[in-house]
Amino acid sequence: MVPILSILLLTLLGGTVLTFASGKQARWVALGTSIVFLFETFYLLDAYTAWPGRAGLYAVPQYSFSESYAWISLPWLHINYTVGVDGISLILILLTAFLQIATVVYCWTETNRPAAWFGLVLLTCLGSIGVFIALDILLFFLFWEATLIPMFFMIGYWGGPKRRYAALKFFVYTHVASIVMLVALLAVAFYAHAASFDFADIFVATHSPGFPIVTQALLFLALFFGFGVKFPIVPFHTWLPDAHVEAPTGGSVLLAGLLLKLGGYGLIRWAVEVLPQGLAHTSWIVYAVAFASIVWGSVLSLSQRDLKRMVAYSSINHMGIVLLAIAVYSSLGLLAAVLLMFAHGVVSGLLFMASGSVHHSFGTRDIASLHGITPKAPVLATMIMVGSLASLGLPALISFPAEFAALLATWDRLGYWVVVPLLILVVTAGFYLWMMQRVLFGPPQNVPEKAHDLDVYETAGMAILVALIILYGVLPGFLVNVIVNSPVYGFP
Amino acid sequence: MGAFDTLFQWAFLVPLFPLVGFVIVGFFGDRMKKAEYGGWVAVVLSGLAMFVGILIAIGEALSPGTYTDASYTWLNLPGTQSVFSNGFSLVMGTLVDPISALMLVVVNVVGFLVMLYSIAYMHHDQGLPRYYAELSLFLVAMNGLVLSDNLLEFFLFWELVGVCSYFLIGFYYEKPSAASAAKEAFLVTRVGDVLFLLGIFLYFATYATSGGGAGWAASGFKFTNGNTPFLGSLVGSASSPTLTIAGLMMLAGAAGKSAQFPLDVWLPDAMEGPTTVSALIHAATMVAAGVYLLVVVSLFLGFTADDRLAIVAVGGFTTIWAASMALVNTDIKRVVAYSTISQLGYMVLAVGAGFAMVGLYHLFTHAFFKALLFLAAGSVIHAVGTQDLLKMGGLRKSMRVTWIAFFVGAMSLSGIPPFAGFWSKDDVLASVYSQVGAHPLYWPFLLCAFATVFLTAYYIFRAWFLAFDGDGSRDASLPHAHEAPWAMRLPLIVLSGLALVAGLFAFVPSFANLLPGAGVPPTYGTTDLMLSATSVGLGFGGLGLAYLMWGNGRVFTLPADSPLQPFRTVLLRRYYVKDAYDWFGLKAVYGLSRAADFVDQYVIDGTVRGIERAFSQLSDAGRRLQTGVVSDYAAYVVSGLVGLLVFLLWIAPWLVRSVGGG
Amino acid sequence: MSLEELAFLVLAAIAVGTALAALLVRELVHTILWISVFFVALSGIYFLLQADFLGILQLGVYAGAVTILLLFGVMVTRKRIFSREAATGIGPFPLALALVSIVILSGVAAGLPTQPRTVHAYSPAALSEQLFTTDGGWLVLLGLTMLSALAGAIYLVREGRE
Amino acid sequence: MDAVSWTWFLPEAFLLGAALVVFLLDAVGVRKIEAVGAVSVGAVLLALLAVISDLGFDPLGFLSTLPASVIDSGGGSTSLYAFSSLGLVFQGIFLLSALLVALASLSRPSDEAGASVFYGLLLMATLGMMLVAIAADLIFLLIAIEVTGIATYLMVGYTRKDARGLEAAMKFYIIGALSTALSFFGASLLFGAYGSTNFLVLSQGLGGVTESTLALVGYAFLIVGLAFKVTLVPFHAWAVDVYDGAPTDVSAFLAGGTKKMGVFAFFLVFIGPLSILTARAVSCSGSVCVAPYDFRPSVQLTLGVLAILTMTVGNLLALLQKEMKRMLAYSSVSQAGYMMIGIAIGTAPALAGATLQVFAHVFMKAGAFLVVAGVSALGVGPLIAQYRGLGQKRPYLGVAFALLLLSLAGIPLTLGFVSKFVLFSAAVQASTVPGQSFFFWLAVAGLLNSAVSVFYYARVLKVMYMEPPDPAVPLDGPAGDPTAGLGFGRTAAIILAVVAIVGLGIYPQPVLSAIQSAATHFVATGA
Amino acid sequence: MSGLVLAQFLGLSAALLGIGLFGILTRRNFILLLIAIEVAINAAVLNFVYFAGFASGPGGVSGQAAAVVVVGLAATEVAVGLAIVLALNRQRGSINVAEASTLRQ
Repeated sequence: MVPILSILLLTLLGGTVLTFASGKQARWVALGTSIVFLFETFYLLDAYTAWPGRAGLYAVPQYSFSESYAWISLPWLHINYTVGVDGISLILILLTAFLQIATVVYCWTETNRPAAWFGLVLLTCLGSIGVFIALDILLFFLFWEATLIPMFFMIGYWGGPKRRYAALKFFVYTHVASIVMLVALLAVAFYAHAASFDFADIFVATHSPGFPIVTQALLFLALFFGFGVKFPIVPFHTWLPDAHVEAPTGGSVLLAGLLLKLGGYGLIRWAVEVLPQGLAHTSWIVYAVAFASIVWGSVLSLSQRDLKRMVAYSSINHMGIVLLAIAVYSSLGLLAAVLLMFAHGVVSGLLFMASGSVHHSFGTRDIASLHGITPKAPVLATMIMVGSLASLGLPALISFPAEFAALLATWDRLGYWVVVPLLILVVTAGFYLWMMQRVLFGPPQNVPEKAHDLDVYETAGMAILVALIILYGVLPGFLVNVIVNSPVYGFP
Repeated sequence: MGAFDTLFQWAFLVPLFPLVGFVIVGFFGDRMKKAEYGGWVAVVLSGLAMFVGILIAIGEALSPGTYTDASYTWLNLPGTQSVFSNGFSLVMGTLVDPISALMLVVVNVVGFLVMLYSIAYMHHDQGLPRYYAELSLFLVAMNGLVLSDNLLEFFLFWELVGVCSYFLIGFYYEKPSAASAAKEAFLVTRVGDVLFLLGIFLYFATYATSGGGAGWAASGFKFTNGNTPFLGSLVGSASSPTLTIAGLMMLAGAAGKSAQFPLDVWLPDAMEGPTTVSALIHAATMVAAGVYLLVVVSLFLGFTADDRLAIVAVGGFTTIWAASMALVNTDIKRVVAYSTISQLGYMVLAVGAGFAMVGLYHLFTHAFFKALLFLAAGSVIHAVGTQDLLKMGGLRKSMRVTWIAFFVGAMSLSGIPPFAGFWSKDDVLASVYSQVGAHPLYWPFLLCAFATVFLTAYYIFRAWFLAFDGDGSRDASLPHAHEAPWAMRLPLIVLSGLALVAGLFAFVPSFANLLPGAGVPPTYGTTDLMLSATSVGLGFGGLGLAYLMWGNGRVFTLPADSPLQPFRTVLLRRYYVKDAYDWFGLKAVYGLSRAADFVDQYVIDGTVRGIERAFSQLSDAGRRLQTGVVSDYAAYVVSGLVGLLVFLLWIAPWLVRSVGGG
Repeated sequence: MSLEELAFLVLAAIAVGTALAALLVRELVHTILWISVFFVALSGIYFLLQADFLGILQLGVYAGAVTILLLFGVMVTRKRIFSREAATGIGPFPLALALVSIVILSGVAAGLPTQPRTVHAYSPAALSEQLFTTDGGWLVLLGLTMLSALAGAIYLVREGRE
Repeated sequence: MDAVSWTWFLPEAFLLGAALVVFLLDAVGVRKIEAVGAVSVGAVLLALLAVISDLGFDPLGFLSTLPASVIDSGGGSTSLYAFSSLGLVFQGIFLLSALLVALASLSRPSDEAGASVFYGLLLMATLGMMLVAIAADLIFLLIAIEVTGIATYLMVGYTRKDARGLEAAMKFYIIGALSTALSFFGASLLFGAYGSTNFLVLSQGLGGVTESTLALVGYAFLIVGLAFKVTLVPFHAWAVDVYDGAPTDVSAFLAGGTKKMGVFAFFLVFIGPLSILTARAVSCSGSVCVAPYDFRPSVQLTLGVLAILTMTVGNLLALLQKEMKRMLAYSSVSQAGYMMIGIAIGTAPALAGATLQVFAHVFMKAGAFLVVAGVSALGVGPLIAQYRGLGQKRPYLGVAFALLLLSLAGIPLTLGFVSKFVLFSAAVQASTVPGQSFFFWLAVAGLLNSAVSVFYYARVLKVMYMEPPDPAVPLDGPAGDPTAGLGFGRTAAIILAVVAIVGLGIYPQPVLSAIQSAATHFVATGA
Repeated sequence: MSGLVLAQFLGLSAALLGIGLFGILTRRNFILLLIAIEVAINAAVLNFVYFAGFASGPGGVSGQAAAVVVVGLAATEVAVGLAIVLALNRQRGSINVAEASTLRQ
């Protein structure tokens, strides 16, 4: 058995180290690493066989390609290097692979310390991959934190005028949440008397009848907070707009595309799957938060003047739908959540790239002062249009199947409450359309002389994402089939 | 198995041809030597699509039946605990049945003609490749919608036609009004769309749980139940509040797409797009999709009595609502647009009354005469360069073909026999009349429908007189108008012919198969003849009034101090509904958003920053305790000692006792 | 009240008084004077407790050596030996702290058995045996402290070469 | 293990011998730093080797097969010293801190005055710490602390001419003497309560007045006295000024070394096998058994509150600190709070966690101070803002400092993270016992504090990497030599610290299992 | 011999400790601080001595031994303290501890 997951990690790790060391040629190393990684991911998808099924809802899940080596072993503390994947992880790994390559291509012309920049891009992806495959609390937390540091530097060094404040805010805010998450995970392991920190052992322990419901509920809430800040959930979301506005384009792409997904993935794997009873007894809180995020994110997007800020708030809205889909706790909802995470990763990546290019080309991202950029930059305008339409859930583009499934799952569990996210879809459409009306259309005004359309690298980077948006929008079945082959598919 | 199944399995070609056109024109149109070449590619491909469409229609006419070819599993969704216990697959495919065949004819014939017309109409426009790409994409989507095999596929293409409409309304995107109208159209229909989606959920939930629809649920939103005849077995199999609401949601979706009250505001503004687009999308096809949805739902799923009442109310009210606004408008396209809304109201009315086929019948005839009217109007606009009726006049002499074409369209619209509109509109009125016993509220809406016949004839002939009559001296600046080139004239002539005879198709034996039960709704008894006579009379009355007021004779005009003038203002302001919407969107929602933004920045993030500041201030205060004087440090030590003594001797034991352990 | 108790009370009063006086007078030399009296009073108490060796040690080390050391310190740091210390206020907070600690400790003391007890006497021989055998480690460590103190203190007060 | 043989005292003998040699060399006029430094480093290394061999040195299973029974009370119940495996671990830790400082100090100007005194006092201070690690008697413990104390007071002031150093020495001395007085007062009360100062006797509660209140007050005084060394709030105020004012190498030793001595003193008094808190017997008369008044919950609660207070105040005050050394000092205060968590909980895992935290802190904090010393030797000022562009101009130094700070902040893959992880895991684990839920909140407080602490560590990273270099500051070394100006000794010490931080951060198992078995033994064995 | 009450001794040592603390908190002259510390240490020594005297067990004598050691330690500390006093005096010309407060905040 080839330890393919470790090879995956080592590929990225080696690539990262080489990139850091390779000076001006870093982009080639980064691109090569990304391509190799993408093909490894394809191999993984190809080799991933159907999940055999679970004996019952609470039977211990099995994972593919799993590896386990002892790491720390004390009489009372057993920590292993345990990795493994299921369909959910695989989808998110695929997302990472695509976003990584798109970001590297998009940032091709980065000249400000390119080695450090591309190294940090790869490092972020490495951390994300680690999160998606880790099946041990410590390992999971380690990778979880490992995404923070590169992002901190990316925002803080390459970011906008208020980058240092934004970087610190991002770092401290999300770190506090991580800490809460860690405490809760530790508490889960110890209060349930798990045999080790391995996922399987924890799963067995938390599903044993002796584990008190109240403890489960409280721990679930703590985990919910810990993962939720990453989502981000209202009202713990204010780090996100600041971080996005100040982050460099590549940083925004990875932040929205990958880092937010860590929250969703963590919630599914380490909170819902581990503590289903906890969710069941606190679901009304989760629902309330999800609805609040959906409404708040969308309504606030409407009045944002900064393009990136608007997309950031719309991310809050979309991740709110993800949360809702997770909260309904059904296979359908789960499928919807994972699909939507993939979709949002690609779409928000595209939109952030487009915003970055607008800023780069037109010197501002202020919606109110941009007018009619289409004649000057038709390709860029097309990208913005595709991204916006995908984001507002147009069929045949990637978000639609996901949102459809999410809403169906919500209807299934909550009945007419589904009207709230449904009507918010109109608001979402509203702010994207309004933005397009103001930025893309109308007579050109205040267009600087040097304004230009996308260069070939920007186009290529975005084209990858556009292709994904259309491909998986028309053929969502591929993603769905992978997700469905997942242990978590055994949700009710 | 029907006789033409081999033919029907090629139905996917109908959307495929325009798709090829879209790809060619969309990606390579800009690089062709002349912009028209791309256009011609699209025209030819749409012609091929029309050819296949007509073949299919003929096939269905000769051998009516349902043919499905659903083979692509689009989504394989897992089941859930409560309702969808077994999970389900959404299998995409094509469904050919008489009504879809009919729609194929409508869409592709009008589509082809409009494309052809556009070659001349748009030839000076720089964005010609874009125009043809978008138009081709629209045809893909519309044909896909027509051929949809299940409700979700239907919804998918439904949204796609919406977005094509968005692009085409905003075709002249540098015009702020066009950009705004496009957004408005998308948004308003979006409201209907999300409700439509909710309706899908509701149907799905209902039929997935109740016994009658288990098969339907398992097959995932399918219209057909296996290969059973297209009047599905599900009709009326269940009745519940959920179903009523589901029906209402369908109505909401249809109202959005078909611009029914109160979601009608976007259609007049959609006239910002090229006139050809108005003809194809905002008259003949896309706006009719809402009606088509109602037809399909009423055939396959059935509406409850309450739903039908609501549909009748919406349709009936919309007829007169839109017609009244057309009375005073002076923009030629907008007049026709209001008439579209009004006519769509008739179709909805018929579906609500329980005669879906009658609605479809009117849709069929309306598509031709309304496309004709728009293209004729386009011809006029093309010639005179303005849309303002008050600036036109006397075009009769210079534009004979257009003049006649518009007249044919107007007659048809007014329901004057033997023009196409007469037959279908008469069917609508008769079918509604036949149902007035069902509920007392049918009466007022029937009266609306009748009154509208009068108004329709009045406003359309007012437009006709204003444009073509007179001596052309109303605006001296009008250039000398010329008749349009052949590429524009040919569609006008063809459509005129269709507007003349399309109504009779329902009576041709084979063709009637495409509209089963539509041609002869009730028996033509005395009552029906009375109804027809009334309707025709009203139509002539309106024509006459228009002639008296706007014709060459100009017998009388409305005085400026007439007590009716305030009504005129109200009508011109469109009953202030659009103002209300604008207020709602710009002031209420946007204001809410601004308020929320304030809360977000100063309350939520303010709290975060407040915590940060509190930490800073605490930190600062704490640092000031670090005085540098060692005596102070000693004082801290001794204070700590005292505190520790107190804590250890009294507080800690008390805590331990009261909490019960460390 | 027994004689011992009376003697104790008197000596205690002297000790408290002299300690206070030493800290409160403004003439540093007077301070040294008072503190030596304080040491002597304590030595008296040790005798009273039949800890003769300690009494002697107290006299020798404290009343003798330490006092001389302190006097030396005063002389070196003052241009004129009889110069008055600047008046320092007695803040209410330090006073309160001191009083509270005294009160708490006295409260603890009040909880102790209050009946008079006999005092065990240990011969100097027993004490030295203890010091040099069982508790010999203490003296070794004391020696180590003195070694560092010696080396470091000498270096510190030595004028540098630079 | 059998009775203690003299070989157990070899480490102490090496140190004392070296100290005498250094003082002697000073007396005969050999004051070159190379000479005395070499002697000192050699002695520390020898002592370290001896300690490791006592721990059961085994080249194949390095540190992982620590014998569990290295304890002997050394000649009966009244012995003053006892060897425990945890004590040996701590001896190793103390020697490591001394080694780092001794190595780094080799790089100072070779004609610096007082080098021999510095090294002699360093050795003496280390000797005192070594003795603390084997104390089995309260007075012995306190005097051993005093050995270190007096040596360190003088080390802080050894520059003589430096007003800041002298001021620091003065403050250190006054507060130190005050706490000496308080701890001896506490010891005297405990003696009064139990009639002895030997841990074994104390633990059995023999003789004396046997007044529980008296003993509790004695504990309070003792806590204050020891808290001074560990820099618990509110007994910490001296530490910041002293770390700031002392020569930076000395600060490294104080923060990285002597503070740990206080931690182990807490272990001995409150957790160890001989602690009164653990071993008070139930007194039975006939069939009626009366549990004596149990100090344990109260003392644990008190220590826990002190821990939270210390972490929080330390972090809070570090937040806005503008000077690098003072920031590190405050961070050192807060780290002491984490260690106190382990002490308050007192289970074997918690003890292991605290010990690991101590172990990590030696490298992190001493390493950080040594980097600061190196940076100021390059001519950079004391303010954090003056570290602008360090990461770009001095990549190696920058990365080393960044890693040390990240470790202090508890970012994964560093030893600082592992230690906190183990510690907080232990706290959570301990809290699963019914009635001990308080410990959970200790873990929460600790983790939240470590999250807050990230703010000020990240701020330094921000300055180092995200702000352009200050052209006025001569950060550039001679071309091609990124270590220029640091010197061999300091470079070696920093490398040692960083390698330990990262290497053990990735694979902590050897050290961790050794510490765990030592801690388990320490808690479980009754003498 | 009889008639001594334990509590009174503890009261005395408490008073001495309090006076010592009071002195440390309020005096600014380094030498006075040294004296105050001596007073406080003497309270501890006094404790050792009388607890040794009142002890019932055989360990009592070690209390006196502890007292001896503490006295020695106190003397050592005074010596170190004086060294610092002298160095400080030479450096600043003043031994007022409140004036040496450059290290702060």
